[in-house]
Amino acid sequence: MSAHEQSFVHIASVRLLLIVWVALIFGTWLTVSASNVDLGFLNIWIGLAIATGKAVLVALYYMHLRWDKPFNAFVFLSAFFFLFLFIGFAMMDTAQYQIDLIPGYSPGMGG
Amino acid sequence: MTENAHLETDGLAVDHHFENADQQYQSAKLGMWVFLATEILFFGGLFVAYSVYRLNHPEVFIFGHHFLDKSLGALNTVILICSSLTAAWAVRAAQLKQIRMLKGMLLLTMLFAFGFLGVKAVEYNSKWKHGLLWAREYHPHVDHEEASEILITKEDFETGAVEGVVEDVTALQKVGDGVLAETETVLIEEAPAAAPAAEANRSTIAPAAEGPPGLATQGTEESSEKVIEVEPANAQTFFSIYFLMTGLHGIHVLGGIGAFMWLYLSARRGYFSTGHFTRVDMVALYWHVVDLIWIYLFLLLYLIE
Amino acid sequence: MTALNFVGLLLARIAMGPDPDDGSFWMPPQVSTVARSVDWLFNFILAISVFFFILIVVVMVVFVIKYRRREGQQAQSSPSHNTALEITWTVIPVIIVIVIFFFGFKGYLDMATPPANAYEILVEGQKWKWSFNYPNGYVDENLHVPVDRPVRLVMSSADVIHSLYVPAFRIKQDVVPGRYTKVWFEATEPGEYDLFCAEYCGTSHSDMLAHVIVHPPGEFEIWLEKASNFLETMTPVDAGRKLFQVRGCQQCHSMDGSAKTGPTMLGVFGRTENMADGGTITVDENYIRESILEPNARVVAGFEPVMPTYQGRLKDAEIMAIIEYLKAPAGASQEE
Amino acid sequence: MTDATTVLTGDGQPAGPGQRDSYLNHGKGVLSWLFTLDHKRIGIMYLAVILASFFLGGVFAMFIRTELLTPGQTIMTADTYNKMFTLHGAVMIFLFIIPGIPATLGNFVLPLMLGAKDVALPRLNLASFWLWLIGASVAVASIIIGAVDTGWTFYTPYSTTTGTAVVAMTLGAFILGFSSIFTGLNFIVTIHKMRPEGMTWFRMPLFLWGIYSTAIIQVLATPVLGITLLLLIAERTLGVGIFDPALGGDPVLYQHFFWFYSHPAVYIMILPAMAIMSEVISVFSGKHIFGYRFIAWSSIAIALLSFLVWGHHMFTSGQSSLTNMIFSALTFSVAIPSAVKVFNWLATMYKGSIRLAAPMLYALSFLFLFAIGGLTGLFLGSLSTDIHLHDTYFVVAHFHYVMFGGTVIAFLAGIHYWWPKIFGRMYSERWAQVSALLIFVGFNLTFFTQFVMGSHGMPRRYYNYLERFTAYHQASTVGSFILMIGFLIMAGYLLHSLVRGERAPANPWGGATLEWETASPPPYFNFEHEMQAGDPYDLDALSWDPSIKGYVRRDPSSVLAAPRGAD
Ligand code: HEA
Ligand code: HEA
Ligand code: HEC
Ligand code: CUA
Ligand SMILES: [Cu+2]
Repeated sequence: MSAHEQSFVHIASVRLLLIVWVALIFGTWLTVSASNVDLGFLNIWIGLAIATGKAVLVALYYMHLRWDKPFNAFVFLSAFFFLFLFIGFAMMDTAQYQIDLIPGYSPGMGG
Repeated sequence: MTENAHLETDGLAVDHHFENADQQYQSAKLGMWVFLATEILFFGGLFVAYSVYRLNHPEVFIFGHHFLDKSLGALNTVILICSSLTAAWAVRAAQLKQIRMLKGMLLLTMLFAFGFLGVKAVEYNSKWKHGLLWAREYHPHVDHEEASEILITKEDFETGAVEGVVEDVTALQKVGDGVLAETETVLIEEAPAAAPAAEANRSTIAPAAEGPPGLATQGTEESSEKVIEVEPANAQTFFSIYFLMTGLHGIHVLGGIGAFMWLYLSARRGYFSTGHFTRVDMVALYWHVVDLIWIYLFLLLYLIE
Repeated sequence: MTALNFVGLLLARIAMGPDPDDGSFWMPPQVSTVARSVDWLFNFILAISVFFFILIVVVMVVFVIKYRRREGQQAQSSPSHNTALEITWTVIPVIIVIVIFFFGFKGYLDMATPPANAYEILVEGQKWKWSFNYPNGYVDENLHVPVDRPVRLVMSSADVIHSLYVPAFRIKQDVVPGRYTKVWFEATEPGEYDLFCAEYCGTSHSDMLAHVIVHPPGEFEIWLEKASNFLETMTPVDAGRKLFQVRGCQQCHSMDGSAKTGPTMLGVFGRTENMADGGTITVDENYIRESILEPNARVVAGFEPVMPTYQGRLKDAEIMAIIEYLKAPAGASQEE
Repeated sequence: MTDATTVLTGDGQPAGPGQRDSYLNHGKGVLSWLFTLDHKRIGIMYLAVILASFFLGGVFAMFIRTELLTPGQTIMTADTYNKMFTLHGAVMIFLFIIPGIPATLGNFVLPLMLGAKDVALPRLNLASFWLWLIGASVAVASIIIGAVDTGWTFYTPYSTTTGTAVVAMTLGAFILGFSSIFTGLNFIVTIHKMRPEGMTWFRMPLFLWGIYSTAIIQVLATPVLGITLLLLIAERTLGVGIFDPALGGDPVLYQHFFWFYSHPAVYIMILPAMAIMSEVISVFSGKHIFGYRFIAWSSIAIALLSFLVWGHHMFTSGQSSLTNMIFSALTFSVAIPSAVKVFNWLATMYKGSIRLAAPMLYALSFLFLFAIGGLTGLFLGSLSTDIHLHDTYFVVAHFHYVMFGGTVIAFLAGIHYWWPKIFGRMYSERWAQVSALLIFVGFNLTFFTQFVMGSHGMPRRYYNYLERFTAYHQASTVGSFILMIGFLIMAGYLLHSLVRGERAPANPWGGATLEWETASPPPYFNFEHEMQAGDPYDLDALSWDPSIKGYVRRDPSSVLAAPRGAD
């Protein structure tokens, strides 16, 4: 925007990259093991929490968001905001009209 | 732990309409982030479809996911995480003008990407063989060429080796954790010891007294009773969603491979020796999003319980 | 300019003549219990709209006249914002729309909750025909209802989305394949009203019409009784003709020799047809029966296998009647 | 910048000897246009193809109106009619009005207003144009291979079962969607990164605020259209059963998907129109815009709120009652910022010095027509009345009032406003007024009648209609012919102006935004100087200079930063 502003770029150290990698692998192991324990409805939320933790790691470190302009992060997050809005309304509505549906209706499946 | 560096802007070619390299770099970067936001919403549509069907028909998802191979899914997750590491590393290399390192990392990333597709191909192939495809092509059946995997055959019924299973089940085959039957897709599962067999969505073909041979080892020792779960109505929806999500993701992986190829060729031509690294940065950002999406796909498709 | 527009409106009004359906300038007649509240809200919003519209246009015209650019004259100075004023004209519309929403919501609640004692009629939409199933199993192509009695329609579709719309009742509800949608009304005036399909459904969407016949007190039951007995009271040929019309056959099959979606039924009996699979068939009773129950088992060459099955939707006696009708010489099918 | 010798300018007119270098004659030949990275040329190419699309859509419209002259068959069969309104809707929406203002005027004017040399991502800009061309070709190809008869909404399961060329049309719309995304993305980046010295966010011309808000919607909503159409294509080709009930899918879910994009899309159409209004009304009233901040914020508010109301298209669809109520309530929230804008525009005229030149005539008709269109939205947003009005001609009238009376009229205002800047020529003011008047009268006759027949129960997408609606339909058809004559006159004088029009000064209207600081037509690199921005509505900084028949800045140095180095 203006010439006097210094160019500023972040370079991630190898150590950081590796630490994040280890954390991600650990996260994967954790999700898989968590899915093997039956915790009822909690399973999905725990799974989502771990997955989101992994996603945040990737975004912050591999994608440099931590050092980036906050506006870039804002752009990215707003996409999720609108997605949740969409998911939320769609789930609310479809759940409500379920009782109107003819169970298992699918005449085109041939059986 | 981190190094900050000031980019050398002198000597970098700047497009005519920009004032300096920083403005150019920041523009490209903002553009990329906006593009990634559109990617999230593009995939988002499928997540909406997933959420809606899963909320309203959990049984379809419980049933369907048994046919996916968790370990292959986990393997692919690990592969993608590794590729993310190498992609991030490639950015670092480009920033530091380490061209050899950059080329190596690009090659590795592509290798991982191909590995991912390879595993995917194995998985798709198994679905294909058993007709576990999206709705219109959904015709689950036992694959007789893989005779060794067939658990029960018609003879077992006739010889009385298996009792209590409905008659039109002529062969059972295990696919992942799911079990296919010749005429109906059924799932053999542990019945909770105390719970009555006929829970609402667990209509049973028949509680086999012993459980089919060969499956006994699957269960924990305590509960010996097996329930064969009948395929719920509209089970095809799971496979439609599975193929749509992984298919669209796979196309993105292919696109990523193309982009890395382009970077690699640019690197060979010496493009990155000038200090430009924007391209590597952008492609890596894209690649990380492809990884991010997979992290969720793995959870939502493979790890349902 | 505004003057010209009014002239335009006036001309349009003259061209239209008196209101053709006995309604008001804006609305068709009110024939259901909810119509009154819908129209009230419509007029309420209309009044608000007219008020703001006139306000805007008058202000605009006055400004244009008063502050018209004159030679060498500059704009006078005035503030370029005024927070109090701007907040005022933000808040006033907020209040107005809240009021509008409230009435719309209240009216909708009435429309969405049928009284418990409603008379229930099953409705099926199919391309491009309505069928109304009365509780005794009788099916008619028009909607007959008693006056002053809540009626609930439970609707489903055999193919694509349709929408049942009765302007005089101010009701509309889509009919969606794979689910049952419901709508209710209570008619307040005996008479005959239009029923439209309001969701686009293909070629004859605009001909997917029916009538709503609101019977005066006591007459509905009599009508239903008489109509239900048509298999007994009519000759098989006449009954077959009625079924052929009511059950949607004529949407696809003509009686004049022209091919529509399906082959013509003129002289179908005894005709030799080429089949899509290459064979031929001479149409007899059994083949007609099969065509009705399993239409896609054998498909006539040159046609798509789109005929819906009537398995479970036509009784045996009804199929017999249709067969009799199709066997009858052409003359029999011309007479009305 | 050297003086050019005799060259052919892009629009085919010979440039006189010694004529100044401009973007029009900067490069020669078709290829120098098709592969240009210059935002101005891209804007002009867009203008050409988008007006062509409008013409195509208009031709379909005239077929529709002619067919509806009588009940039953007038000139075509039912199947043809169904294709006509589908093509009319799809062409008008996807090819014409969505890219409409941003891609043409936005492309041309936005960098100029920023005092910049180009948009931030010129290659992407060109790519977006090419995507438009490809997408439009695929869509038009669908017309040739059998056309589409689903309505522009492509509702399932009709769209999955009909035998027409749905895949081609939706694929076309899918590609056009990406073109739209890239345009929006580009504008966001440009506005963020390329504002000149002195232009803070609240010193941006309101046109930029409007385009920026539009871009937000383009970027966040259009991907959902993409996936929706992709799923629809997959539904037809593979049978994935997400939307098709025959395979266990949910057709109402399709409608959620479709309207999640298509409602915000109607604000993609109207926000740029409002953006033009803010410029034109201020300049032709000779006044500083009133309530700058409210107008700016209301654009953003409309963009964000537009994502919360899509369900108001589905009140009768089988959507649940609770959802209906929530969406109805939210719908009204969008009306507020729109109202704010209307009042602010009116206040801008107060104590002004109003010139009734063509752009202002269109601006005034916009106020008139958009008020009607917007206010009728209130009838539709309110639940109990919408049940009656849904899918009738009342809705058809509503959306033509907002899309035609709003967007198209504002587009025309913008075209007339920037025409001298774009082509360096003036048009015939007298003919412009005649055509503006015909369009205004014809439009009202065509569509006001539709409100009345709609509320009387005339359903839309009807080939055939009951006898008693005949008079309304005939009045409407007559109106549409008047409308068409208005447009033909416009096409005539605009084409004439390209060849014979009087040379335009740099600033014919007295606008204070930066695009008026450079020559008409602008030189290749837009400005001779680096620019700096002041108050974009400080019209008093300009004075009329009769010798050049244009306005000049009293103190030119107020907008000039450093002189530009050689590029
Ligand atoms: C440019 C496009 C555009 C715009 C700007 C709008 C603006 C609005 N629209 Fe419209 N609409 C469409 C294009 C547009 N619409 C289209 C294409 C369809 C049909 C699609 C199809 O089915 O094919 C449609 C359909 C449509 C429906 C669905 C109807 C149905 O199918 O049943 C609804 C329902 O709520 C609706 C509401 C509104 C509202 C509340 C606004 C508001 O934004 C209006 C706000 C403006 C004002 C309110 C006027 C200005 C303010 C004043 C004059 C001050 C006074 C105001 C108050 C006191 C509140 N629209
Ligand atoms: C931008 C959007 C837009 C525009 C401008 C128009 C313009 C017009 N529309 Fe539009 N219409 C839609 C969008 C639009 N429409 C949509 C989305 C639908 C719904 C479709 C569906 O149901 O799926 C619809 C449906 C629709 C119907 C309802 C059909 C039905 O439901 O059965 C009707 C009927 O009268 C109609 C008529 C017209 C007419 C007469 C015009 C006229 O105003 C057209 C006038 C234009 C011309 C005559 C062209 C003239 C141009 C030139 C001569 C060249 C100009 C050159 C320069 C300026 C240089 N339209
Ligand atoms: C949606 C359109 C449609 C409807 C409704 C429909 N049909 Fe058909 N019909 C067809 C088509 C198409 C064919 C030819 C293809 C085939 O044989 O399946 C056909 C074939 C037939 C045939 C065989 C004709 C011959 O020439 O061999 C008979 C008999 C028939 N229909 C009777 C009926 C009757 C009786 C009804 C109503 C109860 C009916 N159809 C409703 C579309 C329809
Ligand atoms: Cu049925 Cu339209
Ligand atoms: Cu809307």
